Amino acid sequence: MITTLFYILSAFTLATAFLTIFSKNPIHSAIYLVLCFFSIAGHYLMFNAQFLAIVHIIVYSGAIMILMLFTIMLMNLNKEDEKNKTLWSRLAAVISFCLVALVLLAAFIKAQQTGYTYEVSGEDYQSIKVLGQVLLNDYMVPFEFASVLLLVSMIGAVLLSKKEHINN
Amino acid sequence: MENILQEIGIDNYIYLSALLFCVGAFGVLYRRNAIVMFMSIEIMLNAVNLLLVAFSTYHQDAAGQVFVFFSMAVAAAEVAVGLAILVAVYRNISNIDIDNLKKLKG
Amino acid sequence: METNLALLLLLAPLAGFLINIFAGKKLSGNLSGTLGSLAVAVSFAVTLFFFLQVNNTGEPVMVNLYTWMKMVNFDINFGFQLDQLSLLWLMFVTGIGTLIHIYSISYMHDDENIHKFFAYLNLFVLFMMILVMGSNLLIMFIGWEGVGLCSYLLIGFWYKKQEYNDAAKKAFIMNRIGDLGFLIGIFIIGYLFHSVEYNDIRNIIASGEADIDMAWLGIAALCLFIGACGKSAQIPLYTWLPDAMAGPTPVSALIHAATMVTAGIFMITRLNFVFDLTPDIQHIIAIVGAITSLMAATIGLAQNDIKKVLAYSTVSQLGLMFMALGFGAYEVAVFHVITHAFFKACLFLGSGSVIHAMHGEQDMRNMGGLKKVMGITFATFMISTLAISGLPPFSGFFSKDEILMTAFHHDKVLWIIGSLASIMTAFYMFRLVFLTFYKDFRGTEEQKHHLHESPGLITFPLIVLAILALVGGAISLPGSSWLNHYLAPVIANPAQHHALGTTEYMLMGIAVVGALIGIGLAYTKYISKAQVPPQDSEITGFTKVVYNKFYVDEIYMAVIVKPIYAIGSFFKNVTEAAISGFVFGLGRAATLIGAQGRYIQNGSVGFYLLIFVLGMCSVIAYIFLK
Amino acid sequence: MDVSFILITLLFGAAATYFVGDKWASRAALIFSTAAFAATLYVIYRYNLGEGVSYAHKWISNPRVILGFQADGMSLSMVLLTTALTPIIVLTSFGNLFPKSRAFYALILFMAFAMAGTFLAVDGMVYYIFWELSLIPIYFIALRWGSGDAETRKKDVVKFFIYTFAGSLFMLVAFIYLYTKAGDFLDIHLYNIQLSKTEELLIFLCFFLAYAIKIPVIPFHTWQANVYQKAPAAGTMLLSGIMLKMALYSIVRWQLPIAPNAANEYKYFFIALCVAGVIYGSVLALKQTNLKKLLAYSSLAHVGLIAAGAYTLTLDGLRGAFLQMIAHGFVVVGLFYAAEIISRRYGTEEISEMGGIRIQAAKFASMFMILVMASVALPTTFNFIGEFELLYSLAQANIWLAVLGGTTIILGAFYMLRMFQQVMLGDKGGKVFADVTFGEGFTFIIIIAILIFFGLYPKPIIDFLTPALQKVLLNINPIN
Amino acid sequence: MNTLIAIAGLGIVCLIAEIFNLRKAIVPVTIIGLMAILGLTVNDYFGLGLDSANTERTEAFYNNMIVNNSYAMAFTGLFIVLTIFLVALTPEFHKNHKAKLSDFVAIKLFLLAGAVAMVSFGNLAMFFLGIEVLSIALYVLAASEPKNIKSNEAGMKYFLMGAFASGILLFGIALIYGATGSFDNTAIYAAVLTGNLPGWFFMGIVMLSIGLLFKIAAVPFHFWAPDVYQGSPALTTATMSTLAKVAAMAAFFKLMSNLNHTVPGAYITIIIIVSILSMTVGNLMALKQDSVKRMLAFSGISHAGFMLMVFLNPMVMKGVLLYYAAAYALAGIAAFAVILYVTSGKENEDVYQFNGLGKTNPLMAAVLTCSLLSMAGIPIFSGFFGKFFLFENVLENGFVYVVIAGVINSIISVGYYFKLILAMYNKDATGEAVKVPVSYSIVAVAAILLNLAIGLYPDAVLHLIK
Repeated sequence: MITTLFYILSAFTLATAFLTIFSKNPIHSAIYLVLCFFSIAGHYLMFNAQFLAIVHIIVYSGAIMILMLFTIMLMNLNKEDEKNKTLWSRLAAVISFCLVALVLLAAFIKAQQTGYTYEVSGEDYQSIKVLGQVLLNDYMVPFEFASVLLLVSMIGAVLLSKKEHINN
Repeated sequence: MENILQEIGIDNYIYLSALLFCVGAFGVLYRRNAIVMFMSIEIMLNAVNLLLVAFSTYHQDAAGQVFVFFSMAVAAAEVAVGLAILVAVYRNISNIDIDNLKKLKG
Repeated sequence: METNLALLLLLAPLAGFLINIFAGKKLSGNLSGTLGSLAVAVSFAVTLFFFLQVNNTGEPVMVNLYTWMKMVNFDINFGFQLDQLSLLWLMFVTGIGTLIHIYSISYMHDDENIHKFFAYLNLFVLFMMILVMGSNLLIMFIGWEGVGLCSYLLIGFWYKKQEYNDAAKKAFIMNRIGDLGFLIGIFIIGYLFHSVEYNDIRNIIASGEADIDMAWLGIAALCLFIGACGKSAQIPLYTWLPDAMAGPTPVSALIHAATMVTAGIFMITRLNFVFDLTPDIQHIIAIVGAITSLMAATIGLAQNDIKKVLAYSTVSQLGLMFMALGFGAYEVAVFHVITHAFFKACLFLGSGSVIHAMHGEQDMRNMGGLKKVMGITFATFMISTLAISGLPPFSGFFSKDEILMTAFHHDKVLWIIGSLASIMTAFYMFRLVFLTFYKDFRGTEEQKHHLHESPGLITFPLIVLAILALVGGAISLPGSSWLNHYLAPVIANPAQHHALGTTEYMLMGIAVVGALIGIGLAYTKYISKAQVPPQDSEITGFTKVVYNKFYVDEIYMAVIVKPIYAIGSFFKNVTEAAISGFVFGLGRAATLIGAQGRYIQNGSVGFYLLIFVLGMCSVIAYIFLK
Repeated sequence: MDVSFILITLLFGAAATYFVGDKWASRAALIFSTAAFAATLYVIYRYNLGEGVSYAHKWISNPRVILGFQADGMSLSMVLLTTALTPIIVLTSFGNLFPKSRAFYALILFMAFAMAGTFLAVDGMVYYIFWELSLIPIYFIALRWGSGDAETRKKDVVKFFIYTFAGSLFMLVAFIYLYTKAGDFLDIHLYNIQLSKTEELLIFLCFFLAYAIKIPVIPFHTWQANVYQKAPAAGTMLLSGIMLKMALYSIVRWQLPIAPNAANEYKYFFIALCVAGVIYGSVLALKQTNLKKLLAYSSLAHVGLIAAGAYTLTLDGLRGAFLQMIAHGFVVVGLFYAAEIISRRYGTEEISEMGGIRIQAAKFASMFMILVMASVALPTTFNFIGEFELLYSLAQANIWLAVLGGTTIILGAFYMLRMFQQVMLGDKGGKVFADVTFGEGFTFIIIIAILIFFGLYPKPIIDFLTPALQKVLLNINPIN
Repeated sequence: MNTLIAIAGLGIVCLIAEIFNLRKAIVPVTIIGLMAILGLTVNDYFGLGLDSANTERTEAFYNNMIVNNSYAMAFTGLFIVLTIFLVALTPEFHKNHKAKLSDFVAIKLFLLAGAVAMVSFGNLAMFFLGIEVLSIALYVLAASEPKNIKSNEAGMKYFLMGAFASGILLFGIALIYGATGSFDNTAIYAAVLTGNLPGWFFMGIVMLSIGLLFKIAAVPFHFWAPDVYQGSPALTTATMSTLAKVAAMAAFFKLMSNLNHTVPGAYITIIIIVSILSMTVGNLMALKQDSVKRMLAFSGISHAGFMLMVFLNPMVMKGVLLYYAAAYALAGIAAFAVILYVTSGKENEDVYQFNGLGKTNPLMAAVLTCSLLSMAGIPIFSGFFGKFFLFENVLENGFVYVVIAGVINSIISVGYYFKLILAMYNKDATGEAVKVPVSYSIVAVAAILLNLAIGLYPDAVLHLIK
């Protein structure tokens, strides 16, 4: 039952990802991408990582995708006016996609561990409480450092869009 | 609910992530619309996130999931900066077709 | 004392040279000439002192200054050896040198660079003395090259004319070919004997202890002979000498007749103990000498330039000397060197006197009848001519006869060649005399107007030399030779002296008759028939070939010089360009790759990412899927 | 006072020359270079007394590099050549009004510093550093103050730089490789390494590449003529008088003792190559129409002979090489100076446009003549001593090599006299040529005096060189 | 640890200063602050108490998130020095955008913080955040002239490709985590030592390497570099080619030497191939460039190839890497200071802009010459010693052909470095001489003197890392 669910969900994830890419209209792409994110959240739920799933939806679908959609709207890009790449480059993209997929999968299959057994220790490791403890104790420094990251991106975004007043 | 990895196995998740990652990469190669390329990169990052969560479960260790938060923060920051650049480009050339950005070459 | 005196011997001409070169401009021509002559005269006096001393004691004077060079096998001393041989040479180098210096004071006094002329002459005397005085081969080599340099400077003394410079250059370069041979010879000698000192070599050979590689010694002797060929103008390196007549006449007399050109004979005589060990090489020397003698004499038959005739006669006489050397008759060769120095110097100076009177005219076709105007010159010239033609009792008769006699005893063919050359010599010398001094004057009126006997400074040396040419034979009369006795200490194996028997007298007779035939022919042609050689354009047939010196110069030009230039052009235009092109080509190729590479960097992000992905693929594939 | 003092004098002199300004630069350079010369003489004096004048200081600990300068007969004689020629070269530049002369003279002194360091260095790395360092000043000297069209000059100078740099980088590799075996760069330690045959050959070739380009040996010589022609006279003198001696010195100092077996095994090949260079250079010199190029090719021939002598691996060859290096250094400086004077007055370097100088400038002609004669190794000039030993060493190796190498005395006379005739002799054309000034004459007199003095009495130099050469020879031919 | 906090704090101080209208004080305060931080770092370095008996001592902070050891401290010091120079160049360069000054300075400081995090991390999370801070700061700086289409393009290209590379890098980290179950360096290393790891681990290492190879612009992941270097404002190019490249290289080296116990031969083969390719492609492509920035980009690619050689003998090459990085970066700073001066107010950075610099401004020409000579590897400049140490260590491990390739490339590189020198000295000036801003000349001279100094005393830098 779970296996079937996994396959369906996986197929959905991949399909929406593909559709994101193949949609001519950026708006459609964005919507497919949201769907894709939702399916990934589904995966997280299957892992029983509820908190992460919710955060994922909030951050990606709620923040990042909205930002993108906003930009698309702002630029009035919701037209299917994108010229296709040349046939050669599209072909090259397809071929390289096949190649990368093949190589990666082959490598992973080769690296597959044989005869491993997965045992559940039953210990709690992904409740909000534990996550909070890990995040704010063990990973306190990166957590704080992430603020620097966000600060940089904030300053950066401002810097790039700030109106210039020459020599003020 | 018993742990999902007992049913499905970590390998399948790795394959899924790898495939999703490839799809993302493919998107970057295939499209010339910058914003769709951004989206493709997001797909790639999400593939990694999925993998991290899978491994987190595999090791029954919270660090993987914590790392996903950082990854999200990075994704958000990148998108913010990326879109700022995109807007700046759009202001100058009135479109976001990446193939129009070929001034620097040689 | 001896050291100081020996140094004085060298320093006197050196001082003359330095004064004339640095202060000569401020001195008057006569003064610098006097200084130059004095310098050589001092040397002559010192030489005389040493000569008398050595002649008395029989002990050579050795002067060793310092170690000059050090090789692994041997050291080279800067030392001098005043023995019988070198003193003999010094005697006539400084003696004739003094006379020619005196002669030059008058001969050159109009020249603006007269001080330089005397400087060079002094320098020449210096180097010539070093050449003969050196106690080893390297010191001889200093002199050897040094006289070459002076010869170069003096041939090209009138450097405004590029033909003269060509002649000078040619002389130097041809000499240098010989010098290379000499140098190689020195190397082998040094390697074989671990010394280049004459005495050491002689002792080693005399002791017979050393195990000497005869093959190498032969090569060494051959190389040394090549050196001698260059300096003494033997085939194939003789062509420079006739050209060297471009120099002022005193130079021709001193350098290219009396002294420098005999250096090769000196060297072989010096190393007689070496050459004695290599009979094959001696044979080669004899043959080369004979052929040179005949060939030069042949060419001399057809020359019209008064100095050219004398030049070819010099080559011819030198050939005879080499023939004697080849037979191991060193004393005979030396004897002829001495008598030749007297009469040839006299002849050259006489011709100089004529040229002086003719204001530079050298073509005999434009002379004639000078006997009446230039009595002294004619008389001295005539004596010398008789001497060179080998008529008794003139000195030339004795020396030449001894050579021919030696030849007769060794090799009849060479004797015939030598005799032929002698007959020709008599012919062309008298042709010269008849054309120049007899009959009527054939020059322009203006020349005729200026004809005069030369001043005393010119005639005095002529007279002295003529006397010497007359009586010089006395030093080695057949039967009782003072010279042979004198030279005995330096000659390891004295030549066999043939008692004066019927054969010998017959040979003398033949020689005299031969000379008379030659004179007779000349007389019939130029006095009785009063012929004058035709103008250049009218010369035809074999005469033309002879007149043009068998085209040897042209052949050398075509076979050696031109190919070298051609190779040079090839190197310059092809090889250099190719190598250079290759080196530049590497750079150009790199740049070209860079230029082509720019097309890959095409500015398209998609393409960049494609390469990125492919690169990643190949890395992963290489590491994980091989 | 040890050898480092010489280097310090030169380096400090370079700095001081730069800072005294254009007006005084030439004089400052003269003073400092003369001071360096005096210092060298004093160091040699002390060395002869048996006092220690070497200098060593730890520099880099890993890899071990020691800032060491060694004084022995070889190095000191070459330093003496350097410091003796530097004032002369400075003197020769007095007549030229260079723009930015302070930089020019500072570079000359700096170059002297680098070259002296190369000769003195006892540590392979220090040696290499000085070796490369000497390349930079000459590059700028040739580039900035050179003559002719800027574009072609640029091309030739850059070619020269890249070419020599390329060669020396291979030497660097060889040094590093040796270091990995020996553990430091000290020359004696490098001499004693045991190497396999292939290794030794490769190292020999690496060194050879560096030196062959610098000397130059055919076929690596194509940079030479153009650079000699286009560099300013002082640069040409530095290049031909001293810099190429660096390579010849290095053959004896580094290449041969480090790879003796390879040297012994392949010596005939290298001798033959060098001798081929002698003939090649001579024949090419015959066809040159440019005076400086002719001298460049003649230099090619001469140094070919020196290199051939060095590769004979005999004491005669090595000593001859050193003597000839010194002699050639002086002669070539003199000749290039003469060429420079001519081109300054006639405004051309084309031989065909010259002539009739002797008639107007007797002193100049005489001095030029003496230099020409020295160049063709007339006995009583220093060059003869060197050439004699060189040819003798070649004769020991093979008599035919001596004959072929000896053609230099014929061909040398040929092209030099031909040049002399065309440049100096003949009648005065329309052109006026002033005789040498006092300064010019003084410079020539110094050179000529040195050449003739040592030509007659080379003993001091021979005695000074021999022990050091014998020591090196022990490393080259252990059997002897 | 303190260093990182102080740097981040200094960045915030900058931003606050702008609010309080203390614009003039920003740069001096920053420079003084950075110097103080440098002092702090030096103090910390000596606080480690390294001596011959105690060479591997490390100090770990906050659950091993930040690890202070000699490697981290030494590189931190280098980064701070470079940042001081870069900050000192900032006000003059942005004199027309004074309002943005605080932003630029702050971004540079955060960039420095990222770089410091990249070398002193003890946990991959820190590393990842560090590299992202660095990257994002650079994206912003690359695009920091919004009206300039070239700057836009550079930013866009850099961002797209950088984000793509980040994805790969992150994928690698995820795989490593998957194989070892931890992000902590020591834990990972312990897991590696047990030996029984899934194949993912090494896949992770490889993908991480590819991500970092992209950052240091090694072939074939180098395509972004020339375009981005050329399009970015010159000061950003300077930052990228010095600080960013060196930081990425240092992080790369640290990662590989921390996480790997034994390196498989195939991996070394790849590194060798990439190294040789980078040197060759970089140098060959640089030969035919007109734009100086582009040329230096290719030169940087080739230097990345050189630096990759450190992996051939990682045990002893730490010091060499530091030395090479310092030599390269200092020469780069000096060169860029001159380039900033020459190209200010010009529309491009082509070589001809440098024509006649030797006459119009000898000092700047001399500095540029020296820095180029250093990059070309001519003694006595430190660039030579960097190459020398590299070659020495590589040869010691027997990779002769790598050294030969390096040597051949050094030869090629002379070709284009000298193109610039020739332009300065052998051509006539096109424009009139412009006065050199004081800050430029100070930075240029100071950087080249530092370069020379470490050339004269290589030991001083070489043995900082124990």
